Amino acid sequence: MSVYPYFVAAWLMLVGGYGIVRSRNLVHAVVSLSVAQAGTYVLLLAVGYQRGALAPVFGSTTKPNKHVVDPVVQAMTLTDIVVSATVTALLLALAVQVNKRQGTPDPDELQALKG
Amino acid sequence: MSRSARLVVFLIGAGCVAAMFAVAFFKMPAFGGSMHLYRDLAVPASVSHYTANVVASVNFDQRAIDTLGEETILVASVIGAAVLLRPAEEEAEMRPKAVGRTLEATKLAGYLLLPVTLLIGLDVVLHGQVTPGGGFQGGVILATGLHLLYVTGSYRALDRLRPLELFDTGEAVGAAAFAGVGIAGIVVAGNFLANIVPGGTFGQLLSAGTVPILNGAVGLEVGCGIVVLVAHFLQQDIIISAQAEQAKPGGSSEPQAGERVGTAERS
Amino acid sequence: MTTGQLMPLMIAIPIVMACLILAAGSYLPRVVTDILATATAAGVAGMAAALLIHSGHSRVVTWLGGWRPARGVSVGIPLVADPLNAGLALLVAGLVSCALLYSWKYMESVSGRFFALMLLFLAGMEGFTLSGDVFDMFVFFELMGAAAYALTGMKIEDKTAVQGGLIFGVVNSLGAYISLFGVGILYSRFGQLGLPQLGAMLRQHRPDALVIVAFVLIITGFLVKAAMVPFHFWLADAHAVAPAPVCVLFSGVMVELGLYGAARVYWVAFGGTIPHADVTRAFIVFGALTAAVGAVMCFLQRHLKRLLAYSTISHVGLFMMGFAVLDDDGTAGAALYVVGHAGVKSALFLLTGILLNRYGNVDEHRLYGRARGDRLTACLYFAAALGLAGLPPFGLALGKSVTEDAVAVAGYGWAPVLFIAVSAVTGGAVLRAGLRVFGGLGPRPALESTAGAGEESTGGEEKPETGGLPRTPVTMLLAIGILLAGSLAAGLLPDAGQAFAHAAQRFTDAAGYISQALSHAGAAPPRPDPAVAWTGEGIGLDFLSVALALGVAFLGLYARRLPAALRRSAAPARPVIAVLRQVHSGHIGDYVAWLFTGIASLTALLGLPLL
Amino acid sequence: MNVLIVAALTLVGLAGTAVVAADMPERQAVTLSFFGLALTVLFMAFQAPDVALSQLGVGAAIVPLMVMLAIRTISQRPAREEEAGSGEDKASQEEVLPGRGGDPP
Repeated sequence: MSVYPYFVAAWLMLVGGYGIVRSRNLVHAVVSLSVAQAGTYVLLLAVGYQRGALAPVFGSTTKPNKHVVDPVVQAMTLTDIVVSATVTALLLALAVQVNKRQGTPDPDELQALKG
Repeated sequence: MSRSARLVVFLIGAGCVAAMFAVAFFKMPAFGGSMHLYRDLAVPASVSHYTANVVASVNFDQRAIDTLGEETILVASVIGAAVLLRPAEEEAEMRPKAVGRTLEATKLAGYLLLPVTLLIGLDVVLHGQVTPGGGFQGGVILATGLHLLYVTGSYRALDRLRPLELFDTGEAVGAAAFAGVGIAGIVVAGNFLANIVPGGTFGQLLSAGTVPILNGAVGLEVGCGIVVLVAHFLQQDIIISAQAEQAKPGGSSEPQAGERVGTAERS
Repeated sequence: MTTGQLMPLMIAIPIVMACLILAAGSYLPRVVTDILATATAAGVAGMAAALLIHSGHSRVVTWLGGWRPARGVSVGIPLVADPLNAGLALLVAGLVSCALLYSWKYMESVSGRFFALMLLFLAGMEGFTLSGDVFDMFVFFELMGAAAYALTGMKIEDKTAVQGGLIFGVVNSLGAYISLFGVGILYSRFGQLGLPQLGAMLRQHRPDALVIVAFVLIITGFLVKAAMVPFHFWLADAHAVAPAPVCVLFSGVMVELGLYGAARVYWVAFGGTIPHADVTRAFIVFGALTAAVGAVMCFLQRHLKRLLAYSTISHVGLFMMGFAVLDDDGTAGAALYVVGHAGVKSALFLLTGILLNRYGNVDEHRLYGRARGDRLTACLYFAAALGLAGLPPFGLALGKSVTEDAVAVAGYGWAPVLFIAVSAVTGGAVLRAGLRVFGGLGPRPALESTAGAGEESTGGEEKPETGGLPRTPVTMLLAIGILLAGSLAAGLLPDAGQAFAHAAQRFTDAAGYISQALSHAGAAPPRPDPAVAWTGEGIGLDFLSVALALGVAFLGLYARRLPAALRRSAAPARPVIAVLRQVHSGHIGDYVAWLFTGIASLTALLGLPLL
Repeated sequence: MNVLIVAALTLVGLAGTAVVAADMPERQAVTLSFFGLALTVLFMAFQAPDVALSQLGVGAAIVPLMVMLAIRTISQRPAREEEAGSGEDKASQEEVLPGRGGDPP
């Protein structure tokens, strides 16, 4: 149990890479890239977790204490999610334009950049 | 390379990388352990600045330049999408034809949900430093909420009630406000992105100094940015189509009947 | 207003100005946005120069938000400037200013947004250069990336531009996410993200598997950006299609930033724990491989921009070997080499942009003898081409001689041979293209009927970026002149060599970096700066490489007229060339497969001797 | 508490594999949205409410919407592109469709 979350994170990263290598559609390749990135979310949050600890938000019920989950990995994962959303949008825009210019979204049939 | 050769090369590489990961994972501290050095530093630092939500304190106070970089990535991507999805030289924007009819029930639900969603989004933005949520999450809720107009009405209704220039300016103002507060930190306290506003009382709406201000700037920026982003994807799908297709007598695709309103005709 | 406060301003001001241009762009006339953008870049260059002068005495450190470190740990993010990265920040701002100056009469349809993206690109590069925090470097790495993907794919009417931008985006982002994976692994044990803190903690640890794997994963993203061999495929596709001023930033400094990031992370964080010998051997091997593959592919190209892109890949291989010897001489030589190369290569890209604007394509065979008319462009081109081949007064020649000497002294006697061969082949390819386009020398190349017979990109159908200007505007020639003058200054200024030597000595002094960042202690007792100056032997080798380059150029022009016996001797090379061409296939799946194989081979080369 | 985490992790792993395996363009947006929801559940199990909320908003709503719009644009496009832009390789077919608009240069 102590390393299972890390292996799930590594599995997502490698499956995402496999998705890009095998994909027949550029949108599918971009979606697989975001799956690979989800591997980093799982790894970061797994590294910051503490058994029995609560969320790092204090209020009237929970007085400030140190028995909370690591907030810094959550901040890093938040930034990572924003990066994922925006870079995915940019790459989808490029994929749409590639399909418009070369008539096919399949990377195998793209002829433009050779040699 | 052929597909199979590519797969073989990948599997060899991925196999070794998987072995690498395994070796490293068994050397890492066990999952759920209690040794978190950065947390032991971040929690007291957050409490010292009267911020109840420690994640918001890390995001907007202790490591604020990460969030500045993150929001600038959002601005760069929205500008990039706007540049990449503009109508090409030989394309033009058609007036979208009213297609299909929305159910009365959906319309009613939409009109009821719209103000509620916008209110929730605003609440999530403003309470960023007290409860889970914050500028980014609230901005996303606001952006998706606005698109209820499209669900209930038609694209033309959405287009009329959502002037893109206003949202472009809103996004730019949000990003500039974030950097401006940072520069104000230098002017007032000599440190970029310093928490220069008095802390207020712990756990209340007015607490945590500049965190709510930065949350508001990010909320404005993300809300406008995602509306512009989705708008460009909607435009690309609904109203931009190739010029040559327009000249064809028959026409299978639906924007056929729309007359051209485009500005970027090929001279 | 201390210099410490300058650093965050160098990041924040371009962002604010980009937002201003974005918000008010449609109301302001075109000239005002041009001036605003160029003035901002020049302002940042001025700040970088002030920072460089001040960091000469002692490193400039600022902890953002006032979160000072206590007992060696902190919650804040440090921005640290020593002479090397302040110089790099100055080079970044200078190149952006020249690129913006060049692109005044540019791409009417997206003008305001083009300048906003260039300023955000500048902010990203400045942030990456100055940051002293691993996760912060990842964030600015992604900001550089996002702006670069959009700028690459900007000419959406050109089918190669959007495909090059997509490939560039997917491969670089995957590299960045693998870097973040490494940061996560390292964070699990040490709980800190700042380079000074990590360096202090890592010094007390023996290098076990976690440290090695984390190191390889973190620098993978930077090495993808630096186009090391198995990761380099995206670079030629992205460079060949980006607008000329954007290529200036890619080849001039963005690729070198990847190398700087890897070197900085190694020196400060991992330098005390992973032994220097293993790192040196690994990166000499990969550097030599990169230089060789880049040079061969450069000679095979007929698309001018791809030719220059492969020349950049081969020169990055040489820079990597300079940094890999991990001593002051190598670092000083490599830094000088980077600055000299940036000026010359940027000028060549801008000249190719002029050719594209006037004649509508960048295909060497199609342009045969067409540019015979304009003298000025021709002599600028040949000055830059000879500079690339290693003509002495240029900073590139001084950098090459110092670097090859440092690598040879470090025990790799064969290095000068490789340096001269690579300079000769890449310089020769550029000279061959120039002689064909400007001089019309050599037999007229046979033009195949269809543009690009599918086996290689020829650049025949590139879209001109401006409306076919009758006369080259003076701003374009001014930008090219400044770049060439910069490269010359790096070679001719009397104390330039010593300045680079001092910068290298402070860069490799990791203990000083850590102690000054964490506790603001005084600078460590300075070690003697290495001697970096023109040497007789260096100048001799430089002239040799220029002569060889001219030989290679004429070989390329008159290959068909060689006696049959000589041409048969080149027969064994044909299968290798065929394999190389096939491997550079422009397919996104291939590049990702090679990316994972590259990570595996880098770990094997680095980790196995340690087990 | 551990059972929930193990279950959520397994669900995320399977959902990620499903997204990669979904070749048909139509199914990609839905599987991606399901993967986003699985991640949201996992983040709640990891005691990370902020991250769960933003993953819900982005990973389950905005990105799948953009993927769906991109797929719709691509699936409609070849129908037009084939007729309009297929000049160079199917030159012989030109005469068969008289009166067709010229190719976009």
